Amino acid sequence: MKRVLTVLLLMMFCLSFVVANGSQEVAVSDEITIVVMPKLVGIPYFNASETGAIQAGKDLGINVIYTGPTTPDAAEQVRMLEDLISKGVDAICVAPNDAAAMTPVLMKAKKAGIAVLDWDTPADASVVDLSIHQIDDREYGEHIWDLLVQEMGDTGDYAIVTGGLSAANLNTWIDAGLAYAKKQYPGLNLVTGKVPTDEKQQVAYQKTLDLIKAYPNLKGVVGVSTPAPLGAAQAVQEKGMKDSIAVVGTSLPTDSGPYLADESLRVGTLWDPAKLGYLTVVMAYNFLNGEKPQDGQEIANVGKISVWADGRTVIMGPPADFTKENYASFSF
Amino acid sequence: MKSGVKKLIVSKEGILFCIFLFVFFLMSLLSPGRFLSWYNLQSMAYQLPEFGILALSMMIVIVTGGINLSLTYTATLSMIVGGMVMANISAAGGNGILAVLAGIVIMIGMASLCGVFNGFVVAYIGVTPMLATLGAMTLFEGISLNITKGGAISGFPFEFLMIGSGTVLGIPIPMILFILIIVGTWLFLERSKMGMSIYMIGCNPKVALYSGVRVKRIIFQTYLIASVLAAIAGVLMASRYNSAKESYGSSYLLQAVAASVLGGTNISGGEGKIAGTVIAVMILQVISSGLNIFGLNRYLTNVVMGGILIVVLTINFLTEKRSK
Amino acid sequence: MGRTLVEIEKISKIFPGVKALQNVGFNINTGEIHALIGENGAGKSTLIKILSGVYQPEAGGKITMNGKVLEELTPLESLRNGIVVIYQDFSLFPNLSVMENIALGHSVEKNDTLVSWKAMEAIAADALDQLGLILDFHVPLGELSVAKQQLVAIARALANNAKLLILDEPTSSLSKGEVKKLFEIMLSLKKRGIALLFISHKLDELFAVSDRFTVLRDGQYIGTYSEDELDDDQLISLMVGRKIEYTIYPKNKKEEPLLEIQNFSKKGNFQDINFTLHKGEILGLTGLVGAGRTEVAQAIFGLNPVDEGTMLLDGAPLVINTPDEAVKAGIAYVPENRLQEGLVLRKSIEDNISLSVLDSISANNGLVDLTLKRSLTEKWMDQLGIRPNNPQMLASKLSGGNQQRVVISKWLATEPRVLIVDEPTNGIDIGAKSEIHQLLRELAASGLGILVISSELPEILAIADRVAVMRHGRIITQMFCEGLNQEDIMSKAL
Amino acid sequence: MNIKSLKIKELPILLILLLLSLIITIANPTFLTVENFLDILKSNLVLAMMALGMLMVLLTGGIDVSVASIIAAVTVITGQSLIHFSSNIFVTILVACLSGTLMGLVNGLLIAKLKIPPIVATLGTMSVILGLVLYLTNGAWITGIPDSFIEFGRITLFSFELVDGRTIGFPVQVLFLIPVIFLTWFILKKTVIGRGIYAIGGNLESAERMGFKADRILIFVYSFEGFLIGLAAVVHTSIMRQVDPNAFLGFEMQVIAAVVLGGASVLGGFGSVLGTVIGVSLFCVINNGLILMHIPVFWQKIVVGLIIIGSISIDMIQKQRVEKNKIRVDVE
Repeated sequence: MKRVLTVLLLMMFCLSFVVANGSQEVAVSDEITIVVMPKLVGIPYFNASETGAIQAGKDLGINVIYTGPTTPDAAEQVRMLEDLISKGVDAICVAPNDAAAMTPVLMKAKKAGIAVLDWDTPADASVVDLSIHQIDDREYGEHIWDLLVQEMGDTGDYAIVTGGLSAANLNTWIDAGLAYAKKQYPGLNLVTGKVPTDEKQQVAYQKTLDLIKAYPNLKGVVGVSTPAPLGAAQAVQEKGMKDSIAVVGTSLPTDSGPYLADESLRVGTLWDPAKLGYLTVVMAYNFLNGEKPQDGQEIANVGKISVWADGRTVIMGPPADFTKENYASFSF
Repeated sequence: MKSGVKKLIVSKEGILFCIFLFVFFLMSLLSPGRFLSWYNLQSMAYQLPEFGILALSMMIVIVTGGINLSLTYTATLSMIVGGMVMANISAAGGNGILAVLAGIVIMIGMASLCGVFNGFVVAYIGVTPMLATLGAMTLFEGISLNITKGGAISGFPFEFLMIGSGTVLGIPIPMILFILIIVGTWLFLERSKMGMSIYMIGCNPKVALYSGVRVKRIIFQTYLIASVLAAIAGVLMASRYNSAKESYGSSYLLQAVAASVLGGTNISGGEGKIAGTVIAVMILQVISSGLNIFGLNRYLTNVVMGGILIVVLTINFLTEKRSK
Repeated sequence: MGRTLVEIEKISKIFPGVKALQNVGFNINTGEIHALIGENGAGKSTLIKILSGVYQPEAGGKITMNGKVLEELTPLESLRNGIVVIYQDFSLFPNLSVMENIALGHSVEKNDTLVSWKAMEAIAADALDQLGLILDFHVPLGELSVAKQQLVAIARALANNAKLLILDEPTSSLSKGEVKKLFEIMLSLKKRGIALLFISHKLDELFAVSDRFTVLRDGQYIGTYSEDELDDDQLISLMVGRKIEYTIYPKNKKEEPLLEIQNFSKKGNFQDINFTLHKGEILGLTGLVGAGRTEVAQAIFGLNPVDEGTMLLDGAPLVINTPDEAVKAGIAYVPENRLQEGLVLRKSIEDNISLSVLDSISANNGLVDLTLKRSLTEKWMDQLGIRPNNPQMLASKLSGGNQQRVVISKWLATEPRVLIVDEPTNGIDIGAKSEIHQLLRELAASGLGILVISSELPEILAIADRVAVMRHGRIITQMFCEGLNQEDIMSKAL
Repeated sequence: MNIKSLKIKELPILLILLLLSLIITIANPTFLTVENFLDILKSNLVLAMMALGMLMVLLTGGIDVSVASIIAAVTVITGQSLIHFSSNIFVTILVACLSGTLMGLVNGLLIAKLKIPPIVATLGTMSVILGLVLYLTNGAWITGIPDSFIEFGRITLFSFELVDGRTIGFPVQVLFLIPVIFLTWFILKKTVIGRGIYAIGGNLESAERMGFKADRILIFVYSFEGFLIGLAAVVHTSIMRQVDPNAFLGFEMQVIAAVVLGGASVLGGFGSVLGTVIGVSLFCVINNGLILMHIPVFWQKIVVGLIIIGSISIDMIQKQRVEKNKIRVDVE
């Protein structure tokens, strides 16, 4: 029996710090609670959106819970959503790791009377009340390829380094870009399929080194996912080939500063994730208050949004392009 | 009678169960009214089985003295292959129930192939389990990616979704399946002749061989059975997520090892009880859901789980030391 | 006789529930071979572990060496003081080279930071020289035969410049010739002034070399006697409190063939093995260690399939490639290494006994009938007198004799036709040995054919009806045991 | 004699390495250039250094799955120290090695003193350390590493000019790897504690009887591994020039796989520095060859999996054949 007591005491000790740590986050009741769930927590992109979402919560005087899995695993995301439904919240905004996987749990949420939104990456359109897009996926993909052509010219070999082979939104942009290039830039030659880099700069660096050697005529590299362009730029920089190989991609301006500065990364293009987080919370809040988004509506701290004809797909606006000249003026 | 109760309480499983009760109680206090709601209990009952079955699958392999790092990719590869067939039949306008049956049979068949592969490399070629399954993990992931090209397989018939979300008499079907599997694996491991051989092989394969036990065959079969269990977890996942993808459940892999060990399974083989693993799975579930509802930072939840693993094993060490 | 080297005073050791040693005290002199004897459980191992610093004695005990009190002895301190133990399991490293196995302890003992491979080579060469052994230094130890590994262990002790050399059953896996060689070495060490503490169950060996005997019984010190004070019988009665010797069982000529081995050959193992085991017969298989006895036994049992040759059981040809086929055919094998090959130490008596018969105690659905498992266990525990009478007891907690009974029970439960026992009484105390002998004889009387592999010739002569002698992988001769003596066999084996 | 037995042990894996290199060279002669060699070297320095630490752990019969978490923590500490404390390279090395060693020490204590099985203890510390790192950093990249440190990381040794006018040379970080290889070799081969590592991996009880203090050796091994991880963290930071706390997710499996490919046994006692170096090379060459050989992206993982299983199986079958044909009795 004594042993059991020891065990209990130890557990008590172990968990008491948890209580101490978490107590400041206890939800205030009777207040609107909006959950914003990224694909995963702990990466710069979703950190930035967290600050936006939390700021919006403060501005609107509502409770925003920003939480997500520690790995981009759809299973973990579903489990967490189920728990949050149990917790009883008013709206769930999710950036799904996998759209189809979310459908059952989002249906459950709806059944429980919770407003369901997706953001960053679309979920199953039939279950969401609103869909917040940073951008139109097709346009974005085409934009990236336009930038590529602007930097390397419209003929020659190029390669794609991507975050992961099964990341849905990255694949959407790449597919859109490839389809566009086929029509618009027939002179472009993709040397090999998109190369996965595990969402790591180190791997992107290594793979780009290999690509440069495997395809000596390489003139351009498209980096999709935030660490990928940096790794590619680093490889090109170190090989002293920044003049012959153009790297463009979707990176955050602050992290890519050093590479933009010497033009080993020619152009980065992305939206401000903080604004996206902010907009998501505002849209959820408005929706809960019965307000529908309007095309051309001006959202404080975000700007003008556009809304599709379906009345529920919200587009934040065009991405910002960063170059050597202007990157320092961005704060994300 | 009294000493029997006492024995039960101080057994490894007894201590674990006390920890479970304590954690459960604590979580109820942390989020009053929320954690202990009917909805949350039911929601946990939906979540628990897929992980629980994977943990049991991992456990029986660990008892043989092995480990299966390809566990989650076995589950996802089989759900992708089976899911494809199911979606195709369904898209062609085939009978839903028939499609589901065909899909499940193929999932189990595919997992069996994975099990045969692992079992052959481990038992007959004699490669250390950790390495064989490490290689298999990469291989299965590669095959999955090759099939899906990075996308998800979806479009399952409605009947299939019922497996993961339906209830019978108010009890979620996954839970019923889990209970059946607990009973099944318990009978298999702790009551059957093969299970008893597995324990002995886990302790000392040489003695088992010298006693006329067909060691290679039993190890081979264990990997096969463990893979079939993984496929069942795969069925649940595919059904609950309405789709199949190679990365589903990847976070369950090391958690399954942790649950087995937390449940008292000896990582070097030969010891471990089904009850222990099941309680450990319940503890991890309650902590995960409880802290999530409570609103603790997800990373601190990981810290707590890692801490509990170390603390419980330290307690085991101290009590064992004292009893010696 | 030399001066006093080690004084052991009032040494006690208490484990939870057991007084392993009580107030033991005696002296060991330089230049003597001092035999430490007693039955298993008498406290010999505990005493060795205290001398080597593995255990700490209870307060009040004292060990003095060369007039210096050794306090809070650790294994390292003990080594530094020149106390070297050669354990029964050799304590060697299969992954390290012969050279390192011999010489590494030197560096540890000196608390060196760096190892000098040159110095190690010299040390190893010197030690092997003293033993008159020629071995390749650089071969990993694991690739050597068991007999050679033992010699390496002895070489290591020599390399450690032992002042007190403790030999725990050093001869248990050596052949007569090798034992003779060991004794020569022991005597030469003695001449150099080294004290030797020699532990063995084999009384003839003890009398061959020992100067004095210290007897322990049930953890208590019985006395120390010089060699001329005692004879075998007196020593035994001191050890066990009663008089025991090997019973010589009457020899029978059996006619009905049970297992016939014809032209068994396997490259690098044995060549042209032919013999017949009859029903109700005990056939002894002897020879030097490394003559190929175990290899033949394992070939019959399917652990070491032959290149060519046939086997007949009851006149019908039998092909066996795996142990489970052997078990099905009614062949059972009690291996030499009980602890590593015979028993699952972490599991209970019940689990061990039922391991070989899981098929027959389980229903068609594959589930084990636990009542049957228990009753089967109890039946055999009862028949073989396994103590303590608790089926749940872990095998690791049993004495050597009882462990061996569990292994035999495991096989008897399969109702075998042929029983192969490899060194059946290795490391078992005298009382238990006789009981095992009796058991084997009773089994033979019930119609089993038993093949007994043993290096201990008195054992073969006591229980076997016939004996086959092996040398260098071949059977040299087969003899009827009636009227044989040890020299008759030895002359063939060498 | 000594050399002969050494050769036999590492020969099969060396042959596989050579064979694979030959195949890749035939497919793409670029493989066999100095430039490619230097690229492979630079991008795998961290793997190699961590593998040497892991080798020691495996030799004792242990395993460490927390290495990726530890290096993540150390890179974060290193990054912070560079920015806020001192950009001096020696101070940085000291800080990194100290923090790495400390974390290794914790593993060592759990394993040696509390007798927790290594895989379990390190599984625990893995989630604790990584959880704390990501909780505290929120996954944000650390940028703004001082220029002096970045410049240090760019130094090349024995530089020479290529035909196309670019200059390449040995990366300065090699100066870390070479001493580490030598040090590990020296410890394992020439010191008593090194032989003790082999001894406790071969037979723990005997090692203790011989006078080795297994506790201390285990603590040393895990601490030393932490120390090497500290150095690896400095190397990593100097190459990548910013710190991504998520950069090492899943890296532990690569480290273990590389060491084991080099012939180390996960059961302890067997393995060598030479073998590990060959194993790491094999691992790098496989990865390098994937793109150089133009293997389609979706086949790459399959190829890697098959090569790993294939080479370990060949090794195993070889060992079993030797065992089977071992002469047990000198038959006359």
